[in-house]
Amino acid sequence: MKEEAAQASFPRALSTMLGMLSGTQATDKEVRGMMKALPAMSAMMETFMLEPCIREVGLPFLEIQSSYLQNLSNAHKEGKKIAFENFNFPPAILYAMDVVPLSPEVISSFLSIGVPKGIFRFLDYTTGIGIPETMCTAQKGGVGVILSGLIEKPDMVLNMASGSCDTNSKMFDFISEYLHIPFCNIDAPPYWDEGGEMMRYYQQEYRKLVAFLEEQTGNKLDEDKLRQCCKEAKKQDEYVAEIYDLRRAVPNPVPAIFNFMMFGTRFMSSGTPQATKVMETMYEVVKERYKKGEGVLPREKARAGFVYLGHFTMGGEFWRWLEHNGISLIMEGLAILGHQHYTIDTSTVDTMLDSLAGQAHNMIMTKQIRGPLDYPGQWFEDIATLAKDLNLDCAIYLGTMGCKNTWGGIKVLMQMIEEELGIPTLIIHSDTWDDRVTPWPTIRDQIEEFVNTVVVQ
Amino acid sequence: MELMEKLVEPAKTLSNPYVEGWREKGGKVIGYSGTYTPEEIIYAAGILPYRIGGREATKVTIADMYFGQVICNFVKCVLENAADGRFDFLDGAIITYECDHMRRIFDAWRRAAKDGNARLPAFFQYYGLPHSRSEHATKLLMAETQRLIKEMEKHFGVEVTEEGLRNAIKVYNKTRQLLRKLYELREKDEVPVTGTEALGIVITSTVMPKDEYNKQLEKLLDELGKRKGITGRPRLMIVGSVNDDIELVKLMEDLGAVVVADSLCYGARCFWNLVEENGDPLQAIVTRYWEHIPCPRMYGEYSRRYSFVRDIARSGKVDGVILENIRFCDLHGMDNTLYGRDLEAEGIPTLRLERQYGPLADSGRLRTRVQAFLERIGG
Amino acid sequence: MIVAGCDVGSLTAEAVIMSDGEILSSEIIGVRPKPEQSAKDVMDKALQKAHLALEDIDYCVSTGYGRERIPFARDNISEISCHGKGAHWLIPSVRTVIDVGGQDCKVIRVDANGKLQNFIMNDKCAAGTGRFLEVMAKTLEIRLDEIGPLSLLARNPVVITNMCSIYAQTEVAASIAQGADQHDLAAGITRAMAERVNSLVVRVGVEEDVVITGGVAKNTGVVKSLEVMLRVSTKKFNVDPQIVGALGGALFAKEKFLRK
Amino acid sequence: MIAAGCDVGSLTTKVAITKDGAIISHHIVETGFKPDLAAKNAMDGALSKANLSIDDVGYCVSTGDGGKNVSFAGKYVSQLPCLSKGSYFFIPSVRTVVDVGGNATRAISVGKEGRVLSYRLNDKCAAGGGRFFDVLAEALELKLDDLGLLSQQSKSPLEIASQCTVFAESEVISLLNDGKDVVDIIAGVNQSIASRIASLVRNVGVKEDVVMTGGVAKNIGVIKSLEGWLGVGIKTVPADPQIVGAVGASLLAEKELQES
Repeated sequence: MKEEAAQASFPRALSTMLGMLSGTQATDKEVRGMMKALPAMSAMMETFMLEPCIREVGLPFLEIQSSYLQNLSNAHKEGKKIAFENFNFPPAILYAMDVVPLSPEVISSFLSIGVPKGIFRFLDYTTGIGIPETMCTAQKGGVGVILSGLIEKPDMVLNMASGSCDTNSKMFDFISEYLHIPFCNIDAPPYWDEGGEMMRYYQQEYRKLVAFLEEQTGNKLDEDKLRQCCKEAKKQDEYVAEIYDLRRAVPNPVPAIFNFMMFGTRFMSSGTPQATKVMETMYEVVKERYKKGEGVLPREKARAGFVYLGHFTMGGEFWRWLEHNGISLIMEGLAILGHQHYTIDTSTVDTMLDSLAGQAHNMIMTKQIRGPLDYPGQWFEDIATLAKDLNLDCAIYLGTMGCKNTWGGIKVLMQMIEEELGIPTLIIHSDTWDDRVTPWPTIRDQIEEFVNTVVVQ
Repeated sequence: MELMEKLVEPAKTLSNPYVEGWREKGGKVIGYSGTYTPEEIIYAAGILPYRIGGREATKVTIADMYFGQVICNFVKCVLENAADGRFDFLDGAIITYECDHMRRIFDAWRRAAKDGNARLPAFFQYYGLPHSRSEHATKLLMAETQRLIKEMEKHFGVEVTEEGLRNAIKVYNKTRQLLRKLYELREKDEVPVTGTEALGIVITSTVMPKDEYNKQLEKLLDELGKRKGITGRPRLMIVGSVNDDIELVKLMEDLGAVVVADSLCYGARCFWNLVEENGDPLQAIVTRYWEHIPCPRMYGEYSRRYSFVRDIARSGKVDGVILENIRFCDLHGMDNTLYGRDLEAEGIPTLRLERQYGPLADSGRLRTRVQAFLERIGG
Repeated sequence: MIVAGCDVGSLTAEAVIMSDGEILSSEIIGVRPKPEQSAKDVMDKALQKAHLALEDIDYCVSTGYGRERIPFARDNISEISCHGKGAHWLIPSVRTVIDVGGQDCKVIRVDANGKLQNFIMNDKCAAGTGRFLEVMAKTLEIRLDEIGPLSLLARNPVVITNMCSIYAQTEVAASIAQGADQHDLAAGITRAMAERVNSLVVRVGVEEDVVITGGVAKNTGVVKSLEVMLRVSTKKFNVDPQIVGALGGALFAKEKFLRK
Repeated sequence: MIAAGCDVGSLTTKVAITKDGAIISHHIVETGFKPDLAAKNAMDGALSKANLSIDDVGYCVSTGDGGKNVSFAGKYVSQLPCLSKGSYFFIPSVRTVVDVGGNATRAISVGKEGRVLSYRLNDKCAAGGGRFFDVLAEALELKLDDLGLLSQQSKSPLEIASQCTVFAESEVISLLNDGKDVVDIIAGVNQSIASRIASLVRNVGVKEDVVMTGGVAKNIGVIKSLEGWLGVGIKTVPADPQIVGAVGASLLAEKELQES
């Protein structure tokens, strides 16, 4: 099967491409040439390499992805353990303890963008082993890839945010039973607070994680390594904050795809120097664009807030289309929801663990969709803060049909946004990883209709 | 048996003569959402705990305003019942964070009330739960429960005393023991009670005053002792999503089966475990609810859930297990996949039944699947 | 001993009459408004063909979604068991039966004795049922049985993403509007159909030999792309694949008759 | 100043021609699978009714699912502004428009001069769209237009629980088999559709006057039960409810002419 081959060769093709590009400041011409030479990579290159301003960040970003996949394929040879873990968890602690992260959502997303027909086959594969089709595609795709043997099987399961989403957590619960591998549940408490009881609860849970990892790997937590990871994580947070500030500008100088690259980097490699490099380059590029007054083309006609997800199929069409149709992607939920309600304090092991726990406790989803919509620090409050601060002029929901938690609250949330913030809203029934639910062209038309009818008047 | 009717009829409607009688005497009623809400604390406050359900709803017009298409129809029906005024007799409601569907009722119901589409009980609380067991989880839950009690005391001007809690525990443990007896009868080779009746009796236990209920159930159990039992039918067990619709079980039994066991939250899971009667009563109550046969919303607990299912299946000498889940219920859907694998491995046939909750939609399709399953496990 | 099976589905009704392990006659008709009527009409035709009268039938088993309403049937058995039984009698090496009916799609696993082992049936929506093809044929303004042959001549099949039959129809209409080639459309449809069926098949697993029963078995296009997806080649019957359910009914009738 | 509006829907294509804010003619044709052709036919029909030639038309705005490639249209505008403008033209007191098209149902909140304030689209699933009625009419072998009046005969409407259009059809068929009264079935379907539409209208806010457009607005049964669900009266335009979008488009075309 064609797609099958494409998917299997994906990691190899990726590293080949990077091998050819790295170091050099590739020109448009070279990239185009490469897109012909390496058809398996053309979607990735079109998304992350073609636009010169994106390319600068795209290269280090793709290197992260490449080493993410490399680590996975080498892990067992090098006697390292692979941990099946959530996307909405910064893996710094895993790097500090020499554990290789494997997040199904990361795999799903890159295949969706990079491979024709994305993860459809793998979605069907999981249905085949009895996983309900109503489960979340974000995990089903990656799980399908793992169970069908394209990626090394994990040695343990870390469910780092039970409480943010049943569907997500249940997949982790399931995998540990299905593969008979050890399971560690790190529970996000039912409410969110800043440095209060709930935060303490999560910090206690986080200690469980460290103990579990030590037990599973036989490695002791190395203070210096941990400190290194924390320092990097801190720098990364600072760049994210800097970039956040620049989003206030009109036009917003942050290219749409940077949102994806920002959380992609965090989900894959938070705490590594590579990640810092991406964030730094990203900041430099955005600063330059800001100075030159560059934004979406031809002009910024809408400042859109995607309150949850973007759309990850069709070789990154989503971001390119917004970029060239005057719709500025001010926020993509995953990228900037939940600003830093924590600080990274590197003085002692305890302060470091508490800091990382704080970071995880404030990750997207983990933070704002764990409790009732209008409770402190929850979904509505976060959107409201951003909407005012970055003056959004519309709010759009894209999600997955598996996302019961957001589908349970989104209609009410949008009602609140319209009434209390006076911003028009649009809810689209689609699936970020599965075009068979609603094809991208339909989604695109709905966004266009919405923006032209009620946003620009 | 008119005693039987008395304990099954209330399961077919939302309100019932007992609730109405209670209210006529000026009694207050607090609705609660599921098996993680500690009923004893409500009972100890002199208030009638009432489990809110989805039966009677025949459409989901209002619910669709607030919930997306992928939300469990049971939850939608609960909200629709609120919108149609079928919960207007509630003085309060506690929405317990059991799953992502149920917890959002707390947002949707309040919103519906704001929009004038439903009446919100004057006392309306959210009861947050963690997802895995640990010392600090129990602490958190203790604090959350104490908060709930304070709110209740404040709002209703009542007092929840240690004595009250001890008494509540006695009454509730009594109910649990009686229901255990009922389930023991179902294990006999000659089953004196149908699954349809049994489900009715369990549902009724969640919607009527326990003291009265205990008296009646005790009498009924005596009568059942003399009743001629059913034999020669395939014995089924039902496992899975919430179900307060006795028609579903009737459909199975009309096809020639007899349902003799279950692991359901309107079933064994809601009464199986007793509360420790010694020691601090509140601590004992909280621990019981927290440690009871877990709903799939608890993570890392599959082995506990599975061994319960397997043991019940064995003691019930069942010929097959029906693994049902309401569409979009991932928690049960995923467990059912594992149950299917593990039960079949032990030679117990299973049927996956993903279904739409509500007035039995395309029951023809349901019947075909159940009949085929009976043919598979039968001759 | 003469036994009969009568299968009343949502689109067609079939009857099979057997004696001493031989098919005496079989008939297929389109359904009448009421199942009783469909059953009577199809049975009369089958009896006529076999020069028999209803009284000559020692035992009749009904199946299909109208099975509970057939007056002259002594017993009814689900179409799931019947398709398994019938297919296994025709081809004893059969282990997996894929039955695509009007509004149902069932995948049936049987053991070496043709006994039902496991099965799955579409429960949520009508994607992957005969209805899907019907809707599509109508959209293309061609006959149902033309889709298969047409699809085999396709160069680059149209991709149909939408799962819902109704939306898929709009999708197809759109590509027709864009002037897509009829063969490519037909191929796209048969592939989409196969994908939907496949998503059920994988849930119970495939064990060879595999057969397809029901009207769709006649659709070469669907069969071919399904074979590709499942990586197996399906066995073909020497009788009309639509009578397999009724045949199973007749076989059960025989067993039941002998048992009493 | 003569302008035209062309609304290419998934089922029908409508053209309306207006002169200085007054309708002078309109024409409706089946869309079929060649939208551009349907558009041309509809236009020709409307032109001949008004004894005009295409050159007399100063500007044409197209809208609707298939409206994006209409050769003679100056520009494409989404249905929302067209529907609200059109409704406002017929009923200036309109504040809410409910449009039930083939696949999509829209509830629009209308502001000053027929501007779109906000709107809601139906949940992702064809059930609830106008297509539901085609399927039903087909299953009952009735004309689409009869469904409304017939349903008014019903004393006790039945519950239609299926959430899939195609399954709903099989549910209807089995209800028929159970000898249920046709009018009760139709009334049941009208109610279940109306209740789905009601959720959508409530979402956008029920502000009077509420105007219903699109083919389903001819179904008095749906209108009556929708009025029941919403507790307000529902107005329909004093013209074929299907042409509202086209009229709106034509008025927007006149606006273009004024501005140019």
